[in-house]
Amino acid sequence: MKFGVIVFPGSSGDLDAYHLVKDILGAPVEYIWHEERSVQGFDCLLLPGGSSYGNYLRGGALARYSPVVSAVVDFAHQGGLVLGIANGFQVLTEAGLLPGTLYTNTDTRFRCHFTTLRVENTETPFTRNLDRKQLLSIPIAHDEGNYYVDAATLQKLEANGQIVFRYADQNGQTTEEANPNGSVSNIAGVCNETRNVLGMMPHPERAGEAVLGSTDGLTIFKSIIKYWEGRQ
Amino acid sequence: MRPEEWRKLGLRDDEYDRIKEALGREPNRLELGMFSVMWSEHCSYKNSKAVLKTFPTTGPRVLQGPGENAGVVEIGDGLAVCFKIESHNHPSAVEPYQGAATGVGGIIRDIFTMGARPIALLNSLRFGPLTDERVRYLFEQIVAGIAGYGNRIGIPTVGGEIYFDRCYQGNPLVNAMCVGLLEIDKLRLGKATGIGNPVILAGARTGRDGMGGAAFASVELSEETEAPDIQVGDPFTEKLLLEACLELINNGDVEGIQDLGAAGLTCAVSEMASRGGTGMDVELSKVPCREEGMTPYEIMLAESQERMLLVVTPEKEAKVHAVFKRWGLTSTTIGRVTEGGMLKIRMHGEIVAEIPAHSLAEEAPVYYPESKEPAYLKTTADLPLATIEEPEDYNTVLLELLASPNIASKQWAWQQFDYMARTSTLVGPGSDAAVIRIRGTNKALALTADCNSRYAYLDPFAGGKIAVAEAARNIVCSGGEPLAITDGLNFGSPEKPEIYWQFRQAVAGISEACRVLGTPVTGGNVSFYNESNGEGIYPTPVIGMVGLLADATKYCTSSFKAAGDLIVLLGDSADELGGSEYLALIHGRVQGKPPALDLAKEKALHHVVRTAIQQGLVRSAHDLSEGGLAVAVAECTFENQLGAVVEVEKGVLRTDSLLFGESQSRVVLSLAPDKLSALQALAEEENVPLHVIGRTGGDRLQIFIDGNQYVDQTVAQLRTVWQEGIPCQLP
Amino acid sequence: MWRAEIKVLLKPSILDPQGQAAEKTLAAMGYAEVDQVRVGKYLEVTFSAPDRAAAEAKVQELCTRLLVNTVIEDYTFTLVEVAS
Amino acid sequence: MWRAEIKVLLKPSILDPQGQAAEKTLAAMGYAEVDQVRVGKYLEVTFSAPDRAAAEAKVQELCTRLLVNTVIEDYTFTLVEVAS
Ligand SMILES: Nc1ncnc2c1ncn2[C@@H]1O[C@H](COP(=O)(O)OP(=O)(O)O)[C@@H](O)[C@H]1O
Ligand SMILES: [Mg+2]
Repeated sequence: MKFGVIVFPGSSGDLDAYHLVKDILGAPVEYIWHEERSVQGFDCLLLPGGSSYGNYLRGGALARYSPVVSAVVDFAHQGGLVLGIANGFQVLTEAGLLPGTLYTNTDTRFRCHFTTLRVENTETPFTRNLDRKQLLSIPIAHDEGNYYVDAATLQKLEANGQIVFRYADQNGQTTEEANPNGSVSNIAGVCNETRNVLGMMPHPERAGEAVLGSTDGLTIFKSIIKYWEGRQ
Repeated sequence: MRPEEWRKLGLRDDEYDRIKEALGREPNRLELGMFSVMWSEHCSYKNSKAVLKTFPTTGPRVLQGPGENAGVVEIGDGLAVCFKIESHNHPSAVEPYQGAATGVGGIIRDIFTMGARPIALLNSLRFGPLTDERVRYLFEQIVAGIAGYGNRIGIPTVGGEIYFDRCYQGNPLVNAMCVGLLEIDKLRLGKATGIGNPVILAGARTGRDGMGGAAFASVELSEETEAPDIQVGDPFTEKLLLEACLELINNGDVEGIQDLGAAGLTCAVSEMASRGGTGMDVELSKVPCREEGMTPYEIMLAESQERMLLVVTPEKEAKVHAVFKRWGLTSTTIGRVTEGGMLKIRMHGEIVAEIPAHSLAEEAPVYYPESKEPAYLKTTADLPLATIEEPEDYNTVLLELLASPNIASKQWAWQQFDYMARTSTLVGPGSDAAVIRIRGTNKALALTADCNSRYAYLDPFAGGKIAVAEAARNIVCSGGEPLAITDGLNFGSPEKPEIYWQFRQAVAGISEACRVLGTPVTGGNVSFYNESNGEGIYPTPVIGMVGLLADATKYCTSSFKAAGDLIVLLGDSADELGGSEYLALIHGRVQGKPPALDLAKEKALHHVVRTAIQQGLVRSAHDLSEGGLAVAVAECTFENQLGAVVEVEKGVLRTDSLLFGESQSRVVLSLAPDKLSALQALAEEENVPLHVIGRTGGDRLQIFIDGNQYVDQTVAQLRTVWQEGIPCQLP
Repeated sequence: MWRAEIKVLLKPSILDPQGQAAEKTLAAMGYAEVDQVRVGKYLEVTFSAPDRAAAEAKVQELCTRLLVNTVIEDYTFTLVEVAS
Repeated sequence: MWRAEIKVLLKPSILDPQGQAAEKTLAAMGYAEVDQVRVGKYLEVTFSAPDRAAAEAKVQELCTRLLVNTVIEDYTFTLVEVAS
């Protein structure tokens, strides 16, 4: 299967996502320039972390109107796999591919550190290699990662199993202290109803090598590949 | 012209005469303005040049020493590391967020100008006490500004240092350091060569911001100081500029390139032409401006950020513009390289300034300011130890030291920095030096920035020397081989003989340490006039050092790793409390002589520590600095919450010297007991004193001296106090 | 030409981290009389439109499509006619 | 109780990177009629003060001391009396 890493102006996480897929997973991957109008030939699109358009106005707002995003939206509607990481998650909510929105962390500051994620749903292409309630160690690096949805939508997300990751403590409890940014219901990652689009604030591409402190992020990418192979 | 005109611009009467001589006539207003910024202290180093010449600047690895935008040092595999530190003190005092942000932006440009990809940022910060409201504001905003720029451009901020002292109350220090990597054959210099070659200005539009910034940096701050229009950082544009320039350089499309920093276009055109032995003919109406009606004076002197000047061949001109366009950037051909060394600046064809490039860039006067040993040294030097009462309760003293913002964890700040970007950070903030792997090789870089300015105040020579040694010790404790330094020299007004004396002494101390430790100076920055309302800061010569790990897997961190390990102290302790954090915090005295430093011993220590790490003998290494032995051991227990029992003998020492003294050339190691004999053999060979002082384990830190317990605290308690030291002072 | 002056605030039901931070700092500075601070965005957009009604419609379009995050933000605006 | 509605913008001579980026995006979205976008802050502060004059002075104090970065920003405000 072939991965595509979208390159938005200003973003920097493209490099890290590309490195992980190519050098660690050894899977085919190419960069896709933001002005492209087609994403043909790709099987999974990665919207990377970083600061597209300097995160000006608000994270993801300006990138959402890059030409390539229309193609990403079509691709997603046709069932293509899309993973948005951090800023990429913001682009996906801005583009309406995922519910809710991300805004200023409750402490207003940028935070860079490891977090513990609890896997809430293993019935997605991104998490089928994982166990329900499994704990993952994956870092965050953001100042606008506070996930918000209204109560009605939250209920719908719960009912549909769209909540994929929650921030938790070492014991798997979704405590307030474990929530780094104030996200509603400790949500760290959500998928769409059809589960082919996942957005998450933590950076799995930064947790792909033991020397970087964790390989837990790799399992998400491995799930994608396994899912894909199963589908062929 | 009337004397007020040049004096207003900060030029001396004899400088004005020199200008007339260089031109063979009276300058016009624009020409005078150009001279005033280029001959300002900030750009010309006129007060420091002669002294800086005494630095050792060569070595087998040095590809580019001082004089270019940044230094370059070879690291094998066809690669080189490019790095530099720069101050942004005055802008940060006035507008802390933007001042710090543009400081980061400026130093990043210095690195990619050389054709290097920036891979890491560090910073060195100084503030007044956090009990002051304005200081808290400065601290929060400066940290946020550094984060705001570095994080957005996607370069990890991996290390630095932060100190608090009353002397920085009105004049905080913000020094930013950037480190980049390049393939040696891609090295580009800021030279204008090739007669007729187009000169291209790329990046942000030119606004009226930062007018006279160079001059502003060259005066003392006071209530009345009129700040130039503040520059706002635009990390998004800089990221595009960085990618576009590196693409061009890597494809060999650029002849010469230089960023626009202090003194804006004036500096870039004159330096590039001067270095290339050429001239330039520049048409200012072509410069894209942000505001209408900007005058030639404003266009030539504005310090708008995120701009680059490039010299390319005519064949490449169209391609270069196309690349900038693809990155969404404006670029314009504004002139040509000419023969004969003359800068001709035109507006709509008409010449508005005509100056020999060399005279602007290189012929600023060189001064040898008067220097005189400050009187205060007579009173500070003497520290009769008998007058210092030894504490009764060492537990309390240790807790107080750990809570002191100078020693307490800086996590509140560095957690705001994206130190993991580029997924190459093997050791981020929180240990001794940061370690960054170099993709595609087995190597890694160790990076640090250090200075103890209290030492520099009490003895500038020793302070400079110790700063280099401490930086090297941090590199070594991380497993690196010290390669070279960049220096950020922050001082008060050079017009005061006492301050100039401090400056000369510090440079001499740095030079001596660099010679012995084999770490040449490849560049740096001088920031004078760090005074507010007549009060100078402590001399603060910050050392940014780069080290190399030939094997990236053989790095080391400061924290204890396993229970039952032996704890070893390398180096000897003496009754040295002068300039210590203990003396200042507990006894309220900034006094005495800084601890003695024997560079030969220091070097031997480095050898032992580095070899021990390489041979896999030790599991942790941490140098002793502020707070001495007790603080260093406590710091080792925090990360893995692994306690220790330490047993030492006092000998002839005072108890407080033993626990909190800051004697140099000491390192705490932890190692599996079966590795001790190998370590002992190594230490013996190099004549480095080795003391087994305890064992790791448990959840407490206990320190016994001659069998009596002096410290007994849970690691959790010590750690909490250390972690809360800074946040608890913020609302 | 028109200039839209757009005030954007988080919806009342949504926690305002920046407002709270400002409140806390003001309290620490001794301003006991300050009850609440809310922090939002202020935007000025200058643009051409044939008449006021068209201008209003345009501002609404710009806000909902790009300038405002309508999931969590409310906005109000005023329109000023300006010389081009 | 008073509510101060405070509009904050970068001074005209100061670069507004956010405004510029928003402008470019709007242009790319096809809004050729948009000439300029400026991005600033909007604040609402509720506080008590004995009278309007005192309230005005207070707002000015809060703005210059904390809420507005007067080195690079300009502000204007209106005061509304509200029930406590
Ligand atoms: N401003 C800063 N930015 C990033 N890291 C910092 C900063 N200040 C301190 N640190 C990190 O905190 C750790 C301890 O700093 P410091 O006490 O200065 O160490 P040392 O005494 O070993 O030089 C180091 O890893 C350092 O890089
Ligand atoms: Mg250290």
